[in-house]
This record gives sequence, structure tokens and C-alpha cells, in this order.
Amino acid sequence: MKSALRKLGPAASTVLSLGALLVLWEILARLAQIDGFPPATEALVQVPLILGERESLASIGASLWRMFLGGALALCFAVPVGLAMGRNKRIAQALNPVLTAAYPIPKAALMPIIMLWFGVGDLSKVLVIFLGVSLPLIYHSFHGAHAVDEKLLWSAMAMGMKPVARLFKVVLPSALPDVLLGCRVGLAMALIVMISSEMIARQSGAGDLLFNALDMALYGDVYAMIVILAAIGFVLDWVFERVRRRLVHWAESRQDAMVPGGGV
Amino acid sequence: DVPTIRVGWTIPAEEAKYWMMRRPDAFPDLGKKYKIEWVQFQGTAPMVQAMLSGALDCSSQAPLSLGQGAAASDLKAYILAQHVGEKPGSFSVYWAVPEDSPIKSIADLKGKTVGVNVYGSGVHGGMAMLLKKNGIDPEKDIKLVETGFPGSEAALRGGRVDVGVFVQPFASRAEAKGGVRKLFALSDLMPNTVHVMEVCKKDWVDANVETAKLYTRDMTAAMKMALDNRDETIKVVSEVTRAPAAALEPYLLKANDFAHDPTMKPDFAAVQTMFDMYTELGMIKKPLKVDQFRRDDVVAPVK
Amino acid sequence: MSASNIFAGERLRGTAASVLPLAVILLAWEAVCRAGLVAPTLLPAPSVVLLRWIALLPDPDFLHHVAQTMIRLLSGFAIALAAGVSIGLLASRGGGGLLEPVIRVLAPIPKIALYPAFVLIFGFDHASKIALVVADAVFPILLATFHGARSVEPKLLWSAWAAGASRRATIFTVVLPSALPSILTGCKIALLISCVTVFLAEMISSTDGLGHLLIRSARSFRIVDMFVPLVTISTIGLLLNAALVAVRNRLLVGHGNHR
Amino acid sequence: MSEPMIAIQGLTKRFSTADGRRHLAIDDVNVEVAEGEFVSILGPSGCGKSTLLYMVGGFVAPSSGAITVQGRPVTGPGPDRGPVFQEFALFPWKTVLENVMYGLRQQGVSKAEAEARARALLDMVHLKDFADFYPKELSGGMRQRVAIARTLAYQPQILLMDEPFGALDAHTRTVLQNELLGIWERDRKTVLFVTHGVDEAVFLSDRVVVMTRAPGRIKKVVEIDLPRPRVRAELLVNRRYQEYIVELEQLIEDVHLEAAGA
Amino acid sequence: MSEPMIAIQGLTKRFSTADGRRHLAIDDVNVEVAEGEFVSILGPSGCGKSTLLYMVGGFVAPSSGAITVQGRPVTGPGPDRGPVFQEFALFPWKTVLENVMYGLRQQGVSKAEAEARARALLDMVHLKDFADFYPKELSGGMRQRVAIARTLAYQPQILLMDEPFGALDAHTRTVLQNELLGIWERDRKTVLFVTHGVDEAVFLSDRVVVMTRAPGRIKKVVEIDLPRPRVRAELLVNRRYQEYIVELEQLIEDVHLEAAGA
Ligand SMILES: Nc1ncnc2c1ncn2[C@@H]1O[C@H](COP(=O)(O)OP(=O)(O)OP(=O)(O)O)[C@@H](O)[C@H]1O
Ligand SMILES: Nc1ncnc2c1ncn2[C@@H]1O[C@H](COP(=O)(O)OP(=O)(O)OP(=O)(O)O)[C@@H](O)[C@H]1O
Ligand SMILES: [Mg+2]
Ligand SMILES: [Mg+2]
Repeated sequence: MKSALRKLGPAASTVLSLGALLVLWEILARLAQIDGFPPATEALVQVPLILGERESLASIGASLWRMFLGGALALCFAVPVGLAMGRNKRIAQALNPVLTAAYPIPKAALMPIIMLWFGVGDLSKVLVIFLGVSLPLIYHSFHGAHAVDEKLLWSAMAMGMKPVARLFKVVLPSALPDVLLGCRVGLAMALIVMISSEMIARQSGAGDLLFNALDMALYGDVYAMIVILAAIGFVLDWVFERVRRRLVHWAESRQDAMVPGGGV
Repeated sequence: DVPTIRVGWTIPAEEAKYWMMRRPDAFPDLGKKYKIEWVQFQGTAPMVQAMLSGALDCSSQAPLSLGQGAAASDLKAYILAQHVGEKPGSFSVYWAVPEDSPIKSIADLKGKTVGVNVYGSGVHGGMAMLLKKNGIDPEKDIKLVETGFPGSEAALRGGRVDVGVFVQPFASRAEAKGGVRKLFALSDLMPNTVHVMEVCKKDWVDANVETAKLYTRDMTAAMKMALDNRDETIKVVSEVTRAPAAALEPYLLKANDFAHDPTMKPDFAAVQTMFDMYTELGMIKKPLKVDQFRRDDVVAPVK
Repeated sequence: MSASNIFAGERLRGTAASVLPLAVILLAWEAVCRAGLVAPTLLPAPSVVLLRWIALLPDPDFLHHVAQTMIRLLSGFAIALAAGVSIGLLASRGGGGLLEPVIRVLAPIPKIALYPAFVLIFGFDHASKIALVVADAVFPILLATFHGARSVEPKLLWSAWAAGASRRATIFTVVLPSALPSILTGCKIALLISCVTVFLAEMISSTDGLGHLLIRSARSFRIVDMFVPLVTISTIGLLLNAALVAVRNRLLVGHGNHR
Repeated sequence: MSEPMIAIQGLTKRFSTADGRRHLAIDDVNVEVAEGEFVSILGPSGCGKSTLLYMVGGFVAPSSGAITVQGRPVTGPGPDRGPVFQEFALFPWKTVLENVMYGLRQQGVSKAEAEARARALLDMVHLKDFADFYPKELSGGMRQRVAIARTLAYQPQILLMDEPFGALDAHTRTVLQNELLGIWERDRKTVLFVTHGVDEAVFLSDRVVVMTRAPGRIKKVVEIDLPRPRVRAELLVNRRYQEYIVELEQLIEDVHLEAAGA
Repeated sequence: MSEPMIAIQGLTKRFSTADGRRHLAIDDVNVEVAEGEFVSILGPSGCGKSTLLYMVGGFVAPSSGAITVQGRPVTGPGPDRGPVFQEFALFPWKTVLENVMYGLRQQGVSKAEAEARARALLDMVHLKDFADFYPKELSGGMRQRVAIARTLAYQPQILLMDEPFGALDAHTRTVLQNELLGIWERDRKTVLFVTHGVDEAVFLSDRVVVMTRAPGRIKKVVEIDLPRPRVRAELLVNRRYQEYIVELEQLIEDVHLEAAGA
């Protein structure tokens, strides 16, 4: 069975497991008979309808743009902060409590105050996305930087490299596998936060489409939006995984291992 | 260049605003003498805060959220118009039970699970008042759960609540399906209720009286168009809410919809009655006079 | 100066370093409010919030709300931890090809949208909120476990297999310990996300808990009371995180630089 | 002759490198190791000695060729073959003692007994005072000794040792060589031993396999016909011993020259 | 005598271990190394040789005592002191060539020049065909040679080498010993060289420092008074050379016996 699967190749097993997921959804929904949980078929028929509309496409595009902005900002901010925290005890001690105190606060609850400073428009949503994505980025970078082999740093120091340069030329590459894990979690978070940031104050966006459908109890549309978001997430993650492989192939373990699953 | 009004809106019962949003060309002044930046919100309370923080100039409000904003946070604002309300004969928010439920009257509610849209909302206040009048303590005698309007029908049919709360379009949908029985309605408490009003900040209106007038006038014009062109209105609402036309057809702007006044004239008396009720229930912390929200030259219908 | 003195001094400076920035932020906030830069109806001064918070702390009603939130938070997190670690391990070993696409599809969907379904399936009580917390918190743990388990140094596994350890035994004696630092980082993120999610769920639909408390205060614009639940959830986050750090320090004595 | 303990036939290993090229590491190697035999492998750095051990250990799959152990083809690792890796590969989250106990515990030995045996082995490698240290707190040579103790602890039939004494000072190395010989003689183990020390190879082995520069092939197999038990002091004045050393050194010299000439 | 290049006075190092105990690794070490001097350190495994180098390198702070380099106290690492670590510590995300070029690029050498110099060094350590390999694709000995090349590349004044030839076969080791001596003589470098090979120490050094078992103290410093340039073939028949080796072997023997007796 296992070897048969391996022969199928990654594409086939992807199709297989996603197909199984859809079938499971369909069966569960039909068994449960709940308004708020329509069967897969009911949701899927709505997908082309939503994507066929110019306006909804523009909405989704606007959301993705905000997500991109927030994500990019987070990348520029959170990774250096996380790395610095990982290498410098003082910085970690200083920032850790602030972060742990700030992150559990739901940004949705703060929307009125965020709006006060940043208005109702894109800026506050980009900010919220930025905050959501920085969380995994900071902590995974922190972890990666913390675990850097000291002797690598020592080698760099002995070559006369300055602390900031070390952060980017030794700590960052060495922590890259962890940073990229943070990015992967952050990617999922970005989509989630992108949607929830549009729950309270809504301007055209994917979240607006979704929450309006929820408000109108149009569950077919709700789940169609979920399918669309899942598809976007899947594609982004897939692309990301390609990039990741390129960046950290040096960290991948020895090939041709004889034992199946053995540290591949 | 022309002034811009930042307007907050919600779904589902602001047909005049939807017209202005989707058919702006139908209004001679809109886009020329003034512009509108539309921001959609979930619920009225966040819009009070948005107005307080200066992020919004105008928004849709319910009497309760406006009253609470004024009493607790000193929100100063004017009521410009009324979107929907209840009048004798119009639709009234109601609570329903399954057809075969042993609950026959409010008195039977003791110990039952009752759904409400949102804890502490105006609808919740009205229900509390009604229960009180029928000898049920709304705090202790029932188990209250927040179902929201959209989820109410499913919660009721799924047995998660014994009594569910209904507004349009969910009410007509549930009625079409059958199997539910109306138990009591807000109209049992008072004949005239105001649900959604158009409210603008006082300092903004004072500084932009002419724009405010234009806005009110266009809104009234929009309401008239909405009432005169029901088929087009259904399209407009469908575009905004994405609800299929078939779901709107059975009720929208019909007798079983909320009351729409073509002039959008606010029912200040009803608002005052509601303020008083909320004050009695402790939902508004101090007595309010509706006159503080009144400025005659901007209120619909504007000459 | 004796060695123990040096250490005491070090620890003192460490504590100062960790308290200072938080204090600076609070002071700045206080100053902004005192200076009248922001309306007290929008942002109350921290001192005011703090006083109200302290006044509320012994209130049994308030504590009830806190307890409700804690129950949901902790049980949700615990389930997410168990599920995340086991699915992550499974995916990293044999089931990768089949599980990975499913994880990829499920991870980015906004779980909030599933909440109505959760409510109808699990009811209005704890279960639906716990389910939402699990749905949101499981993925950071799962992905961290997956990643940690995949980057185990192969020679460690080889050593274990050569020593006669069974596949199952190596999962517990090599893969898990080796992935532990990564898993704990995932836990940290998941914990903070759990705090947010439980609060959000209570904000959306609930009749108790801190999120509900906030919504209730927000609807009647009692702005100080609105900040009390926020301060509380933030404190809960801090305390739980401190507990996690303590666990981490215990578990990771031997690991590389993790002191 | 009875069936060999380890039989390697036509073994070849190619790696594909990150830049996409194929790199031939081992080319057509054939060796047989009899039960209880002590075979050393000598060869230039990078000639494929470690790779060869990995394949016998069942950790890495050959590109072509076959390896059988006790007549059965190798399909994966097993407790019959105990590796000591060049990079030690200690479990960083376990203390020295726990590292050494690991294999025993995996094989169901009771905790008390495992601990006793582990402590005895730690004593043998001069680390009894460091039982509670973590690997990161040890020096290089100390780590190497823990790795040796960890493998010896669970008493595999075959030892696959990759420069196990490389990081040790001469004295400690001598002590451990003697200990290893003692264990080997007592338990009739089969040993495949990679080393760079020609004297070490001659002192310990029944046969020495000399490999060519990469891609690794077998240059020559030298039978070491010296009496056992071997005592270093005696060997040092043994003419045969000296001759073997000279012969092997010459072979290695040749291996290097060949490559340079080619 | 002129100011010493490296002066170590009363150097002591204690570690606190994970279980909370304090572990004395180095105890009151005093050494002076003159400019251009080649000093080797011999000592039992775990006696603190690496730790000593770390402290001279400025990577680890002493618990007490002082180290000065060219008269200035050591406060941190600097490009004047180039370490070759026992564990190599190559940058895994860089190819072999990039690793060797790294230090040069850090010091502002142009890319073309850095590459030329790196390639020359790779040729010297017999790795010119492996320039584009990543560290994980190399054998242990190959990694060690990359590490040596990487440090030699940026031409530090002082070399701190921790068993740099430990993983190499005899031939390669000899070649690199000669190369190192060549560089040392040409550039008048100061070298602190940890090794387990007594012959290696005698062959290379001006002085050999012998350390005791842990906690590491200095047992004796042996001056190696052999003519330079040294040619191995000549030394092998040099009586003084043989005597030094015997003396040092005896010292190490003593060090071990002392501890056992204590
Ligand atoms: N993952 C890999 N990818 C590509 N080439 C590899 C890989 N692993 C090893 N090699 C190559 O295989 C050859 C043999 O390596 P191996 O480690 O077996 O050498 P060795 O004989 O043990 O050397 P040393 O004495 O230096 O340890 C080397 O040329 C090395 O570059
Ligand atoms: N981080 C640490 N914590 C505790 N003890 C340590 C630490 N690092 C080193 N030690 C101890 O210091 C002593 C000296 O270690 P060091 O690595 O300097 O030895 P060495 O002389 O280089 O040995 P080898 O020849 O085996 O490499 C050892 O006993 C070791 O256990
Ligand atoms: Mg090797
Ligand atoms: Mg050392």
C-alpha cells in the first residue's frame, strides 16, 4: 500500500487526499443536516459564480494586496527583531514581555482604537495583518537564532565580522530553516487575519464577502469563500515550498537513506 | 473640490443607502456637490466608536446604541432620517417556537433556553421588558443564548434553543419552510418602534450644514425610488447583500417587511419611548431627551 | 564581591530589562491620556484601568468570567497540543504525502467562518468555543512538529535504529526530543493564538467569559470596563507563557544552546 | 570455508550533488569478512570509507552491488551491526549515562542492569566522573569515547567503527585499543574498522584493506599474520610488524602517487 | 626579550554544568608565546586544550587570569587570530569555495582576487575538484581541510589550530604539515597548535607544552631544539628528534599515571 502510494507520486497523492477530504465533507454534511454546514457540492457550485463576478474578484484582489503589504512589512520587521532577540539576551528580556502581553489581545476588539490612529481604511487592516504575521515570524526566528551553532559565529567573529553583519550573514542563513517555518505558519496566519480584520469594519475585500454571506445566512457562499481561500492558501503554500527548498537545500539531510521516512 | 462624507452602513435594512451606493448616477448632487466614502460595519456599536474616534461622520444607528453612546461617551449627534421601524401592520421582530412545542405563551418560558440576536441589544431589551411584564425574570428564569439572527432558525430547528428570534429575510425563509409558530413579537410591547436611523455627528453637521441637507435630501429621494421601483430595489439589495432575488422577493418592501416611510421622517416620539424603556431596564445609564438629537433644518424631509 | 552576589546582580538587571520596556509603554500611554491627547471615552489611562481591574479582581462574578475563559482556553490548547504533535509526527513519517495537502488546505482557512457550524454541532456552551480554539491553535503546533521531526539529524536516527530501537520507539526517544525545541516554539505561538481565539469566540457569541464582558461593556460604551478584560487576557497570556518557559527550561537542559 | 559474516559484491555508490552532478564515491568494491575477523580499512581522505560503512550498516542504499550479512541481504539497520560514527552522533538531550544506556534500554534490559553496565563501560573509557554531563559539555575526545561506549554497551555482533580513536591522545588510544581487542577476543566479534593510523591497523587487524583515492576501489588487501594475543611492547620489536607497516605506508604512498600521476 | 605575542597569566576556567555543579576545566595556566613562535599543546583528552584556545581566541571569557595579545588584553575575537576548530564549523549554506572566500570578502578583498586565492588554497589542500560542493556532501577529512583553508585564506597573524590534521590520512597529513611549515616560515606567523601526535608536535614546534589531566595545568614545557628548515626524512634519523619523542611520550605517560595514582 505504502509503496504503491509512493509510486503514485506527489501529484497523485495530493489529488487523492484532497478528493478524500471533499468526499468526507460531503458525507458529514449530508449526515449532519445542519444549515450552517452545507455539503461540498452546494458550496462548490457557488465558486464559479463568485469568481465570475468582476466585483468579487476585485475584492479578493484588494484583500490579497493588503495581505501582501502586511506580510512584507512583517518580514522586514519581525525577522530582524526575532533574530536579535535570539542572539541577545537583553533584547529578548526586553521585548518578550511586551510581545507576550500584546499578542493575546484580540485586534478586533481594538479596532475602534486602531481606527482612531489609522482610520477605517486599508492602513488599519494592513497593520492588523502585520501584527498577526509577525507573531510566528518573531518566535521562529528567535528560536532559530537561539540555536545557531556558536562556533559558526565564532568563525565569523574571527574574520572580523561586526555584530549587525553577523546577524544577517551568519545568524539569518543559519536560522533560515526556522525563519522559513515561521513564514509558513505566517502565511496561514496572514490569510486568517486578512479575513478576520474585515469582520468589524468592512471595506471591499474577501472577508467582507464572507462575513456578509454569514450575516445573510448564505452558507453556500460562506463555504464557497472558504474553498476559494483554501485554494489560495494551497497555491501560495505550494509556491512557498518551492522557494523554501531552493533556499535551504543545504540543510536537507543526506540523501539515499535506506530507511523509509528516515530523516528525509 | 467637493466635501466627502464618511458614512458607515450595515446590512440588511438600509435600502436608501444601498441605492445611493449602487445607483449613484440617479442622484444629481451625489458625486458632484459632495462625495461619500462608504464603510461597512458589523453592528451599530462599533460605528458609535468610529464616530467618536473621528473615523466616521455619519452612520446607521439604533436608538439603543445612539442612547448608550450619548449617555456613556457623550456622543453628540443628530438624527437625520429613519430607515426602518415598526408600525401597526408592519413586520415586527418576533420570537417563535417549533410547531409542536409545548410552549404556548410567554409564561411557559420559565426554565427554557431563549435565543436572542445579541446580548444587550435593543431587541434583547424589548424582549426583557416583555418578559418582565409577563412575570418572567429575564435574568434568572430563562437561559439566554446568543444565536444571532442568521443562525436563529438553525438553532431552533436543531433543538439548540427552545425559542428563536426572527427578522427578515430569515423570517420569511423560515415561514416558507414551515414548522415554526410565532410566540410573541416586539409589537406586543409597543406599536411603534424605530430600528435603524441615519445619525451624523453634531460637530460635523454644524460645520457642514449644506452638505448634510444634500445628504438627507438625496437619501429621501433614494427611499422614494426604492419604494417606487421594487424590482430594481430587489436587484440593488441583492447586489449589496448577495442574497439571491428569490430570497428577497417574498417580503422586501411588502406588508411583511419593516415599515418604510417614504419621507424618512424620524419618529422622535417612538425614539423617546424607547430611550425611556432602556433607561428603566438599566441599559442606558441616565435619562435622555430625544430633542438633543434634533436639528430641524437637516432632518428628513428637508425642504 | 562573592559569586552569589554577582548572580543576584545579574538577575536583578535581567528583571529590570524585562520590566522596563513594558513600564515605559505604560507610562507613555498614561502621559498621552493625562495630556488630554486622546479622549478618555476612547482610551482610558492605564492607571484608571488598573484601579478598576484591581477593584474587580476579588469580585466572584468577574472571576466566574475569567474561569470560563480559562477553561475554554486551556482545554482547547491541550487538545490542540495533543492533536498537533501526533498529526505532525504522523505526517513527517509515513503519511506525509497524504496528510500534507490536507494540512496545506486547512491551515489557511479562517476558522472564524466555521464558528456558526461549530455552534450548531457543539452547542452554545464550552464545546463550540473549545473547538474554535483547537482549530486555530492546532496548525502552528502541527507545522512546528512536522518541521522539527523532519530535520532530525539522520545519524541520530541511525544510531537509534542500530541500537535496536523499533520505529515506534525512535519516534518517542529520538524524533520527539529532537523536535522538542521547535515544538515548544510552536506551542508558544499557539498559546497566544488560543488567547485571541477564545476571546473572539466569546465576543461573537457568548453569555459569559472575558470576550463577552468586553462586548457587553463596549455596547454600553463603558470604556474602562472594556479595557479590564483586555488587561486580563493579556495577563493570562503572560502567566501562561511564563509557565511554558519554565517547562521549556526543564525540558531542554541538554539541547545545544538552549539554556 | 564457511559462509562469510559480511559479503560485499560489486558495490558502487553514486551521489547526486546539489549542483546536479553525479559523483562516484565507491566503485565496484568486493570484500568478504569472516566471522570473528578484524578487518581494517585504510585509505585517503574522501575515498569512501565512511560511505562503505554506512552501506554495511544499512543506513544508505548502494547504487549497485550487493551486501549480505550472515547470508541475508542488508535492507536496513539492525542491532547486529553497531556503528561508531565519525561525528559521534550523541543524543544531545540525554546525559552521558543515558546515552550509553539507550541501546540496552531499547533491547528491554532493566533500568538497573542497564545503568550498571553503562557505568562499567564509562569506567572503561575513563569517563565515570562525567556520567551526568550533557554532550555539549564534553570535549571532542570525551564525546568520541561516549560514542564508543554507547555502541559497545548493547553488544552488537558486528562493530562498524569509523576512526573511533581519531580524537584521542596516544595514551588513551592505546588503552582503548587494548580494551577493544580484549572485547573482540572474548566475544568473538566481527569488526570493520576505519582508521588513518597504519600502526593501529596492523596492531589490531587480521586483514587490512587499502583503498584508492576517490572513486574508492580496493587497492590491495594485506593479511596481517602476527600472533595473538598481541602485546604492543612485543610487537614494537617484531620485524614482521615493522615490515607490515612499511608495506602499508608504501601502498598508501602509491595510492597518492597514482592519482597524482593520472 | 621583546614583548611576547601572546601572554597568558594565571588563567583559570570554570564551567557551570547543567546539573548546577561547577566544573574546573583549566587551573592557573601561565604561558608566553613569542612572535613567530610555533608552540604545540599536548595533553590528555578533556584536559582543556580547546578551552585554552577559545580563550586566546577571545570566544570564551576566562574565570580568572589574564590573556594579552601583542600587549593588549583580549576582549573578543579579531582577525589577527584565526581559529581552526576541532569541529570544523563550516558554513553549511555556502559551498566549499564560498566558505574559503568568506573571510577574504569580509576584509574587503575583491571577489575575483578572493576567488583566485581561495582556489589556490583549495588546490593546496587537494580539494580543487570539490569547490562547488556543500559541506554536507564532504567526508570528515575533506571538511577539516576546508576549515584549514578557510582560516589560512585571510592570513591571520596568529593561528589557533585545534587538532587540525586529526581526521586526515598519513600522507595528506604530511603534505599539509609541510605546507603549514612553509607558510609559517614565509609569513612569520605565530602558531598555537593542539595535537595528539607527539611526532607531529616535535616535527613542527619550537616548544611543546604538555598539560596534565583535568583540571588542566601545565606539566612541562619542552623546548625543541632542532634545526630548521626541517625535513622529515632527515629528522627520522636524527637522534635528538627520537629523544624528544621519547621524552614527550614519557611525560604523557606520567601525566596519566599521576592521575591514576591520585
Ligand atoms: N551527500 C553526498 N553528496 C555528494 N557527495 C557525497 C555525499 N556524501 C559523501 N559524498 C562524497 O563521497 C566521497 C566519500 O565520502 P566518505 O565520507 O565516505 O569519505 P571517507 O573515506 O570517509 O573520508 P574521510 O577519511 O575524510 O572521512 C567523498 O568524495 C564525498 O565528497
Ligand atoms: N560548556 C561546558 N560546560 C561544562 N563543562 C565543559 C564545557 N565545555 C567544556 N567543558 C569541560 O572542560 C574540560 C575541557 O574541555 P576541552 O574541550 O577544552 O578539552 P580538550 O583538551 O580540548 O579535549 P579533547 O582532546 O578531547 O578535545 C572537559 O572536562 C569538559 O568536560
Ligand atoms: Mg569518513
Ligand atoms: Mg578539544
